[in-house]
Amino acid sequence: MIRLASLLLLLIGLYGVLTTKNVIKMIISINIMELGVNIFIISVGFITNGVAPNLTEHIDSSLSNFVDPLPQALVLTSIVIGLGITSLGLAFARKMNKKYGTYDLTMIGGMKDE
Amino acid sequence: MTFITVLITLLALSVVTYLVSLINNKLGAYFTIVTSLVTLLLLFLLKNSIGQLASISLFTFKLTTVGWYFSMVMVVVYFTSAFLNPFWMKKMIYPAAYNLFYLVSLIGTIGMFFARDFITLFIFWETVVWTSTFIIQMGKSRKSSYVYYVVSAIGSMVTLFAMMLVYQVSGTLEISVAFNALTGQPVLALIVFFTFLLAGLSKIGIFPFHVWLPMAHGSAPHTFSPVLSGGLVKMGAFIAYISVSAFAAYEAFSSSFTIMGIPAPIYIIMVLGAISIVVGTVMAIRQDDAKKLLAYSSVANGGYILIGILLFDQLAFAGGMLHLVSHAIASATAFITIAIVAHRTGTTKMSKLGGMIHKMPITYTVYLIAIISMAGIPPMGGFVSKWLILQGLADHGLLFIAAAAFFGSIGSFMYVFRPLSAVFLGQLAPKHENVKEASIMMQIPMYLLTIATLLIGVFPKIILKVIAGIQAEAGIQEIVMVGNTIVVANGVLDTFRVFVVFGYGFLIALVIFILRRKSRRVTLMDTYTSAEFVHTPELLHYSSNFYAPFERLTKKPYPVLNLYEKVSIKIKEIGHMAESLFSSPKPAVTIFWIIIVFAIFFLGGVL
Amino acid sequence: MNNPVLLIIIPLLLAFVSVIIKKAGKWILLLGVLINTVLAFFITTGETIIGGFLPPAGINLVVTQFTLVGVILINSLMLLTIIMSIDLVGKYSVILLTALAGINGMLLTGDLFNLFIFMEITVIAAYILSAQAKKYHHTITYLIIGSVGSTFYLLGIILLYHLTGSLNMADVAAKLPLLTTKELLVPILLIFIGIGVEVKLLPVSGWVKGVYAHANRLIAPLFASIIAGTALFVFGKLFVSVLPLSDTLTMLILVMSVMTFVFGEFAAFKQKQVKEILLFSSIGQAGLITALFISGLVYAAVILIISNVVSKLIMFTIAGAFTEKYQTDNYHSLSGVFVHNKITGIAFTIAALSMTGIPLLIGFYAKLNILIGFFHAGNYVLPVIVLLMTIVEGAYIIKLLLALWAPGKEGQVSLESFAVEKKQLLSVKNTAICLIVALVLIVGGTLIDTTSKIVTNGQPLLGDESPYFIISQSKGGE
Amino acid sequence: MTVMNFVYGFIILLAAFIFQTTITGFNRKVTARIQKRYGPRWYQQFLDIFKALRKSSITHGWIFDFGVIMALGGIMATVIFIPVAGFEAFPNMDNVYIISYLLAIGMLGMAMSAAGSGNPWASIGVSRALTNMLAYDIPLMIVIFTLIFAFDTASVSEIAAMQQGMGILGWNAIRMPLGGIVAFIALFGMLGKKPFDSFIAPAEIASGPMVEYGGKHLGFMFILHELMTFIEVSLILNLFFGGGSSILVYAIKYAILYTLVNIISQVMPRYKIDQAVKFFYRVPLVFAIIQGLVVIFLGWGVSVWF
Repeated sequence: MIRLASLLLLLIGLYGVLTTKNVIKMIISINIMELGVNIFIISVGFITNGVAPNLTEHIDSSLSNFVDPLPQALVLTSIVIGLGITSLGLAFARKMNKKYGTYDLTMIGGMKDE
Repeated sequence: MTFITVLITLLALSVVTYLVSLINNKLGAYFTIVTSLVTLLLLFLLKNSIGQLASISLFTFKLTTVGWYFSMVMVVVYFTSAFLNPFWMKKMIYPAAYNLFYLVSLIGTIGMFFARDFITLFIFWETVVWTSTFIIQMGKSRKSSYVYYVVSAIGSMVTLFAMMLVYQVSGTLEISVAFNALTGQPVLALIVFFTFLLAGLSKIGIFPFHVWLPMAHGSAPHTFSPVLSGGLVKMGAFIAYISVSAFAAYEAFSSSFTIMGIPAPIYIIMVLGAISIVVGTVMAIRQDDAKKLLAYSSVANGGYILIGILLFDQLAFAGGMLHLVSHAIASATAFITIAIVAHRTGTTKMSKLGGMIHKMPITYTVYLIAIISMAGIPPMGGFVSKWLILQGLADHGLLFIAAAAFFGSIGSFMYVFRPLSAVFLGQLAPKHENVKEASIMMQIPMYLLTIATLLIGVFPKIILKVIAGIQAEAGIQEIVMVGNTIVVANGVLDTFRVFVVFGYGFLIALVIFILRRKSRRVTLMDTYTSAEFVHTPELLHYSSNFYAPFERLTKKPYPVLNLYEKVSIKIKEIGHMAESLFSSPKPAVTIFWIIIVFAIFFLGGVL
Repeated sequence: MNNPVLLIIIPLLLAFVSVIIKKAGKWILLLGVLINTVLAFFITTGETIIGGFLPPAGINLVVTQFTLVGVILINSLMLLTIIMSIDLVGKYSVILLTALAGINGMLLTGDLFNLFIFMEITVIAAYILSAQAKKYHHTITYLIIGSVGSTFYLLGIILLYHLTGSLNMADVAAKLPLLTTKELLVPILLIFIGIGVEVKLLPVSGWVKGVYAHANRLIAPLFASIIAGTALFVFGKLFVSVLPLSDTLTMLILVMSVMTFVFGEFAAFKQKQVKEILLFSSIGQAGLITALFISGLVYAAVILIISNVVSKLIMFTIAGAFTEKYQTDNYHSLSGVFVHNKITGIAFTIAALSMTGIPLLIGFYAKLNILIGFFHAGNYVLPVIVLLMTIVEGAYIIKLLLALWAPGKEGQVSLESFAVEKKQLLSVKNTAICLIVALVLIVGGTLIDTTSKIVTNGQPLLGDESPYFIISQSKGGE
Repeated sequence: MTVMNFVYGFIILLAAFIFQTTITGFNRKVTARIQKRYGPRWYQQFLDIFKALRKSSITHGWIFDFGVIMALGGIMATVIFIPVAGFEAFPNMDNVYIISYLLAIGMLGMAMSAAGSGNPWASIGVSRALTNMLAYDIPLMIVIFTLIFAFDTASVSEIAAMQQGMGILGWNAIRMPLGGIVAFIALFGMLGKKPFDSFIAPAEIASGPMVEYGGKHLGFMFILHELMTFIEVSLILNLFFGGGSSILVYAIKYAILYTLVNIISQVMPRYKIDQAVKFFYRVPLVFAIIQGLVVIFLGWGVSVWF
């Protein structure tokens, strides 16, 4: 079920990128897409009524079924990377706006862009 | 005296020439003369070490008589036209590079003729291509060297495909051995035959590929045109020779249906040769620029050589090989004389010249002897080779190819006479009043080449003996020579006797002429103009559109160059379509393509 | 001393140092690149574990002969680019060092997710570098397409992890053949598109023209030879030794790369600007290289990458110099520019001729191996396409060279006076470097045996057994 | 190649000159008769030539003289090679190609001196003469090629010998009718007789190449014209009309052939030069090719029919 939700989010993100002309909206839709993928990563490691995978001295590791810790580690990095790209994109969008006065990519195509 | 030492000395000398010409161009040009002379002597010494194998790093060589024959022709042409280099140093933008490329292309040709395996052959072939491309660019037009490179690239790429195909099938790269693996598959043999021959056809300038020849020869630097049309065209003949001897086309296609005893694929190539004779002749008659005219005559004579070599029998093959030599010398001489006229007057346009004989009589006589041989008129070498080719064609009964050959030889009277009368004879324009005769340096190559033409014409035995050696090496019946007469199935030719009788006739006419009263010298302008008072020599000189009636008959023939331009425009359209489709400023387009690719591949994978 | 992880750590360390000492950024960058190149020559093939966990859980750096060639090549090219355009570095030293770390990481890593991270590092550095030309809308386009691509790639790895339970390349490669092709289709497809964006396969690389066409003398070679070269090496490693491709998928990818090759060359044929010709030609060559990898001809692909990467380095540097000195790179308005700077012209010409495959240059050796490889694999259609495209490539390269070397209108003998006004294209140092690199192309092309010994030193690359051309073969019966 | 050959050569030369000039003389009377007048004495042609040779003339430079001498020298050499009724000055040197191409030396010499004279009429005449040669020579050469293929020999005397002995049926003109027709028409072109004489058109281009000649140059041109006529008519005679078994028969056949050509040409108009080329490249060329294909592929006409 979560996987369907994440797939849907991915498609919404893609749709967003395809249809908007405004750069800010594009970056937002990429965020949605990345969100979808992150949720999917989490869902890969999920086991119904599993236990959080932190070893403490009084829990016997062989008995309880731990949720798979690896995707959770991966998702952390992926979120950080998503953050990095979004901030970079917004910075460039602001500079573009300052230079060309618009957020609309198609408008810039025709201007003095030799 | 191994072949490798010859190559290395030539390479060393060309580097020295480059360094010298960096310091002083003229001196460098003289060095090119010395280097080509040294090569000529060294090659001549290789005469008795035929059959010797040699190899160095990537390249392997084998000294064959046919290789020796071709490279001797090439070096003679290079040596004689090198004499013009010093006078063109000032006219070129990169003289030092010109000297270097001049000699490197010579190395390229020699290496190619002695190559033993495909890779050596291809490497030396391409060296000649790119060096001559950079030389032609120093001439009048960049477009012509661009077209030259593209047509040669088409030829050499297709031949590379054939070579690699044969390498894959036979497992060895050696030319003489590799083709034997094709005897089994007739279809493969057909593909390899046509693809392998393509580079040769594009170099000789056979019909569909002759497009570059008038452009490149017409606009190359005047001192390189003799080499281009006298020498480099012969490389294509070598490829034709390989395709007939090493490839043994006659055995490979013995099963396919034959026309008049000639296997169909070979006949098709010969028809192409015949078409290029007719096209070359018709176009040559129409030209106004002397160099373009001579270039088209090289197309026509290239057709003769190809037909001769492809017939690969006793007569026509010997005719083809001899025509190779006589055309090389005749067209080199013609180009040299036109270059000298251009050097003195600055133009090769026939309508702007006239009456050069009064100022340059020596150049005139040399040009006269050259065109007598080029047109195939008896006492000269051109006649002997055309005679052999025609006899060979008569033996096989190839009517249509013979008709084209006749058209070519009669048509050659017309187009060789046009420069003679438009450039040298007729009225001398006042602006050419102070034109001087060619300097001594320029006269040396003219004398050498004229003597060579005469020798080949009157005593063809010298050359035919070597050709007989080639025929023996290639395993076909040799040409038979009794004393100085060529004995052939349906006729006999003794050019020395023809020469003597011509001398005898000339003597009788001279005696009659001298006995009669002395005639009064009159200026050129004092002519019968049927009551028309003309005082400006230029107007009284008949040189522009010389064969107007014939040109009206062959109105604008379809320029084959359009074909190449249509293809290049088509490529540009596809390129533009690809660029606008895929790379556009909006990211949405690319993402759209990502989804499309994903969808197609997904469906492809699932089905 | 020969631990490959140093190649990644040292540039990162120096990046932080150069953040602190702002003004000495240039020299730190130079130092970092120098150390990296020296180290690259010392690392040996093998595996190094990082972070203590044994694979498949932990990540490791795998150095095969294939990666060794990649690392040495890319690091030395990075050194050359930096030396040649040290004056343009300015405040980019931090980003260039991180990019260097990212590139070495991509080449060396043996873990799929680790590859994703290093790819992200490199790509982000590339976004920032591409903004140098102040054409922000192109940078944003690149950013959006790049991030969509990397998201696809991430999804692909996760699916692989979901199916095989591991992210280590060697482990995944072992487990994948057991699964049915139906299951594998989606993850492999996602990874292919993710990598395809970076490798510049045509439908998915709309960003290339905008970014490459405005890059200056430092950034252009960086993109065209270093980042492109790395992407190709990564593509080779993934699609030859890790991901098994079903027949239909191979056919489809082959079609796509050949389409890229053909359209890239045709588009290059149409262009009038030097840089656009070169960028479309590099797209075309990328298509050919992917086609070679897909049909398993790794040796031919590596030689072609070397030839391409080296000649693009020279040509893009000089093309960058064109815009720098003459403010335009339309070759009609640059006619006769090499009249004034002959040596630069010679270097440019050698690089260009090597790309068209003129003999005795490494480009010709690459073409020879391509033909032998395809014929050996029984594929007769692709050699025809390759040769036809060589003709097209030769055509536009010669048209470019003729315009640059011989000024003057048609029908006029070209004279120095027709050439564009006299300007020094490259500093003496740069011209010398360009010439030396060009001579490497010649030496690499003539001494074929030494080249093949250096590249393969015996073992076949990534298990590619197909024959390649060595001198002894050409001796024939002797 | 003994001295005797040269003496025989000189004899043939003289005989040819005298014989042909007398026939031209007779034909001037025949032409006159056609034009309803009596015409000059039969030896008028000799008188004209010797009068011209006695007169002094002008010269336009060394090439003007050298060209004329080379022309006559070339034509004389060709005449020496012509086999007359089996008698040859130089044995087996009578190859068809040698004769037809040696003829070109004469043409080239004349063209050179004409162009050298500096008069545009002369150059126009030469350009028309060469175009005319291109016109008539292609069909003729194709038919001669067929002959060579059929009889496996290119020597004129052998071909002539093969046609004798069966009377009129042996003639090639009968065995290969189309070839005979083409040869006869081509003879008009070769001789420059009426329909194809645009290159020496007196009114139009002041008799073309001959415009600047006077005195001994004109005399040379007359001798040249006579000898060329002899070569061309005897070539066609030997190849297609059986050539004489004895000199007398040869002379009679020669005279009949030449007079026939002369009579027909008197009533002809004059073709423009490109019309001449078009004419020759339509019917005669098709005839020649058909004849060639018939002989090569079907082999008819090689052996006598009945």
